[in-house]
Amino acid sequence: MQLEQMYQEIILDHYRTPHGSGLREPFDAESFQINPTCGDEITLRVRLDAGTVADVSYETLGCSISQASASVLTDLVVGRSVEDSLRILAAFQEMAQGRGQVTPDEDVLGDGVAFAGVAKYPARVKCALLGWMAFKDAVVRTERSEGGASSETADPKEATA
Amino acid sequence: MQLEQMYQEIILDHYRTPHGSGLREPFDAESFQINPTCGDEITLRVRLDAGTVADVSYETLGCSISQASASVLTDLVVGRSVEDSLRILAAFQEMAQGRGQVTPDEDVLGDGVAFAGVAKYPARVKCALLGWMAFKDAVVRTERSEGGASSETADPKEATA
Amino acid sequence: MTLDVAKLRGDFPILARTVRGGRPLVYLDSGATSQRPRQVLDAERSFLEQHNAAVHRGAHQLAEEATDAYESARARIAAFVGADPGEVVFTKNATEGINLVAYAMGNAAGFPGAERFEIGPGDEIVVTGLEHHANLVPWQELCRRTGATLRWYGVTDEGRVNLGSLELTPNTKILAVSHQSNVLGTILPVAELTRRAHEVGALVLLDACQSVPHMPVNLGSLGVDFAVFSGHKMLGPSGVGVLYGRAELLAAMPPFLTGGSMIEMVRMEGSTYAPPPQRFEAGVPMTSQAVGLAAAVDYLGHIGMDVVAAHERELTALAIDGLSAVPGVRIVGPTDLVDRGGAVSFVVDGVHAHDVGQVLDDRGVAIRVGHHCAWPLHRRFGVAATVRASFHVYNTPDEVTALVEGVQAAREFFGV
Amino acid sequence: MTLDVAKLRGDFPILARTVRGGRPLVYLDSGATSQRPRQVLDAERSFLEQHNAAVHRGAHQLAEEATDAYESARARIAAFVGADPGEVVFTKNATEGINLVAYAMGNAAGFPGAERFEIGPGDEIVVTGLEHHANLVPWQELCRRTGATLRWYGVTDEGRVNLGSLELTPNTKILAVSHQSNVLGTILPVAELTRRAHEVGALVLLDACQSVPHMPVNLGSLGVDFAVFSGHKMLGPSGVGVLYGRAELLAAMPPFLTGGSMIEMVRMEGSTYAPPPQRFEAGVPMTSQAVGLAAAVDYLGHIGMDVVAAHERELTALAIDGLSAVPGVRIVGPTDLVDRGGAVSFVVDGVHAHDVGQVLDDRGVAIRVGHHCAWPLHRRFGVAATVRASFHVYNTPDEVTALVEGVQAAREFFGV
Ligand SMILES: Cc1ncc(COP(=O)(O)O)c(C=O)c1O
Ligand SMILES: Cc1ncc(COP(=O)(O)O)c(C=O)c1O
Repeated sequence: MQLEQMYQEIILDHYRTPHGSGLREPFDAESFQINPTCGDEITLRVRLDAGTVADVSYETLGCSISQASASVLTDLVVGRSVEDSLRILAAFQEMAQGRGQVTPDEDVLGDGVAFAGVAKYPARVKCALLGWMAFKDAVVRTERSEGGASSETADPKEATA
Repeated sequence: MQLEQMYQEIILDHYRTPHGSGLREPFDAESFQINPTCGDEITLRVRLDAGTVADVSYETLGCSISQASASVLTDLVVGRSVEDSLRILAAFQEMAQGRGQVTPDEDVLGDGVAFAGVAKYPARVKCALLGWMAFKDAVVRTERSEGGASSETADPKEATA
Repeated sequence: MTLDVAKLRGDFPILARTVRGGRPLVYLDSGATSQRPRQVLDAERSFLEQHNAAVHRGAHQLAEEATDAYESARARIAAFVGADPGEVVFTKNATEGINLVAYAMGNAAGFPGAERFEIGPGDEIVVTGLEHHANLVPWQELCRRTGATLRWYGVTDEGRVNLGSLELTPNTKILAVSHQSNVLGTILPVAELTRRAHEVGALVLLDACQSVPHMPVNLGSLGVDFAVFSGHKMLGPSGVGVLYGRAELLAAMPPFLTGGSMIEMVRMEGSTYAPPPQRFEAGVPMTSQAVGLAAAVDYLGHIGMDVVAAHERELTALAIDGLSAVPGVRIVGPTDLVDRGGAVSFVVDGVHAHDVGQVLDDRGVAIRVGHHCAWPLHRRFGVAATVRASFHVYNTPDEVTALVEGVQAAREFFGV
Repeated sequence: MTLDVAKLRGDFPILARTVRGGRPLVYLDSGATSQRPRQVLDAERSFLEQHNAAVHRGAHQLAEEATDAYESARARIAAFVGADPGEVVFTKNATEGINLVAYAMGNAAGFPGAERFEIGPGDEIVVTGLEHHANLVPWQELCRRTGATLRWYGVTDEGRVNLGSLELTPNTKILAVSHQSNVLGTILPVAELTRRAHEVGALVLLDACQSVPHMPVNLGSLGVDFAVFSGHKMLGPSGVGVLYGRAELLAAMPPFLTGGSMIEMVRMEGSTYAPPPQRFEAGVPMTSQAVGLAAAVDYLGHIGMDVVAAHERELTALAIDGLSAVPGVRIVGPTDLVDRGGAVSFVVDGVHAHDVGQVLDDRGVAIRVGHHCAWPLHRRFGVAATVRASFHVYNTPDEVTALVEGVQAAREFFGV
């Protein structure tokens, strides 16, 4: 069985007891993302506070990988500066899209390193990234609203990036 | 050389000295036909007289096969009843589309039997038939005008039948 | 004829391979695409090594041979579905075939003799709630472009078309329906639907993607006006599909793709078009693929489509029985075999379809997860994704057992 | 690198065959379709025997492998023409690619962000008088549907585009031109035409069917907005072609064919679409054909396109010289080698093209006769049909000699 490579205990734990799940108020921006292949969905909210990610809350309809990934995301970015959180996101994305060739840095990615196994299954990479893309989109939206624009519905075209 | 199978002396003779060529008045119907693959053209006129093909006149822009075929057509149908001429046409068409499997009847087809060799070259069958299709179309048109309709421009859709 | 599946599997090189570290491949994804027997691969290759040339365009021997091979392919494929050769248009896939009809209707305004294809505000296009996106989105787009209205038959809880959910009207221009659902396996009541459509003067387009590969289909006697299917789902090549259209309709229908080989006369100022099927085959066609598809219908015809259907029926019964016996498994679609073909889709309580699929894949069992390009149907059943097993003539009862065991294993792995 | 043509011919099984009672095949019809080397046939076959599955749709190992093969093909083909993978859309042939752009423009009205593609009365589409029907008829039809006006650059007596014959205007929405004429061999001044088009804000579509297979082409640095070419003309499979579009344009362009795999979200009430290139690839694609085409560009890349071009240049020079020396032969198109590729079309005084072709065919020499899908161009030169010889990397000087001798024989046979 190679299954355990993908479904590491850490992932299954996050899947069974997701951290930070549920939609909370207040929030600065919300993003809705969808995986067009399987119909999986996430709605994710971000609240910033003086350049820091103060809260991430979300509701998912999806597989174990996408749920666990959202949970790990919450752990990794809440309390960090926006800048840091985007750096973590970049590292996570690099690993997830790295086809198993990228050795993840546990200092940066924490429990996220457990997703290294997923990177070997290209069809599941989108699952692992769904929440992260929602987070990225929501952060961009907070910036836009700061710049005066109102928070709109997500452009789901970016969901599959 | 298998060339002589296709270009029998009879064909080359008709090609060099076509019978009945040129457009003449009076006529009952005219048909314009075109071969969409090579752009070859024929304009052919028919004059009937009491159920008999009184004259066939034509102008062609085309290869030796299509020119010789129009010439042979003239010899075969002028002076025949319309019914006979259509029977000859059917026999010619059967031979031409017969892939060399149909033995032509010289009593019916006269010089037309020389086109049996063409039947082995599917790409040239349309050349051999171009004039005949124009004749068929023109005869149909004379019937239409008898029925009261005016002689219109040919529907070239039937040219490639 | 009894089917010697073990022997027949020898014709399919890919079935001998292993996956995921040495596990034998159990390929249960033929509803997405089927595998090709050696006979199909060889036919295409020998065409390319001996006769390849541009068809309908050359006067040399190769061009003659290539044209003959292409037209002979058309004739054999036509005979396979009870059509005349002139009623068979080669497309790249079934999707193009449906788009062809939709765009041709959009092009009908002002095309001489094409009045019956014209469509505009007040007109209706009717589909069903179980269509593949290929038989839904082109009609949505045609409506958007022309102002026509899209309506649809609903789907019952057991996965049948709800014939009472809609009345066709004299405004209905075309009814576009699946012959067999690619998700539920349901076979639709085509005769009744066609009767209704013709009664109000509407055309009928049949999406035969999941029927022609799996059962005997005679399009002529079904009486539909158009039908589409894809080569790759019936042991044939990818890159080739068929649009069937009744001769009289094709003759009146405006072209869709335009360019070389479909013209009658071209001037800078305007062009006229060849008779069908050429009118609908612009450009150099998928020649070797048509040859391959003809080899596929020869192969299927040699087995007998009734034999294929009976074999798949047996596998479907086994799958339904086996899966139903697993706690927490819910089959989406009919659980009896009445008017039902061999796609079996299901959900497993507490385990997402993707996760079930992963466990199966790990065991060498290739199935499909997701909405299978029938997203509205999945919404209708309140699920985002299902697991789908689908069969072809090369599948075995043991492979169905491997599927059922894999689903059990998935439940165990995720502790439900 | 010098080209060992004799050795290379060994890669092409069909070149070893004989025609018309034992004569060696002299294949001079590559402008219509080229032949495939073993490497291309093998690539496709091994894909089908090992990795075949529906791409972008499955979660099992075969589906992963098939998707990888398909996307790797896209990347290699993109690199071959100086494009990014996301700028390469697979179509069934070049004809579909041109139709895709024409229909997408027709679909732009009301599609958010697609304003620059909208077209209607008062707008102009510009082509040239030497286009293949594939790059003429779709624009005629677009004009018919939208009320836009088609205009065209004239052609000079020596077969060049007459740049003084037309001024583009701010109403010009798109300029669609050949890179190289499939009849005359003329290479068009793409840089100058593109400059003019962009100056007035028009898009440029390049029909690269006859350039990409025969010379180094970098679409990125040419600066055109769209380009099309076909696999079958470049040693690759039939049934696959490429539409290149600048990333920013594809991202804004409405879809053409709709159905599975090109969607983002589908509801019965309406759908949204995926980003490019998927947005333009509806349905199960020509997977193995894309893999075959990638093998073809690998093969050509290994030889080097500059070597291919130099070789064809040599053959073209020989053909022009040899044919010019035959009394009564008139070459239609440039008779020097400046901005000229290797299609050589000609007429023989007193012998119709079909008859010349027949004599050549009888001697094993396969060329094409007719208007070569460029009927208006033939009218421009006052001829109904020409004889066309066209070359690829596998042709030899001896084959050119066979052509010239065959033309002489035709004159003798018909006594002119
Ligand atoms: C210049 C040119 N454009 C377009 C085409 C059309 O290509 P295809 O028939 O492969 O779509 C051809 C070849 O037939 C061509 O030579
Ligand atoms: C019912 C049905 N319709 C249409 C299609 C589309 O076929 P293709 O993708 O080959 O065009 C499919 C398969 O994907 C199908 O199952």
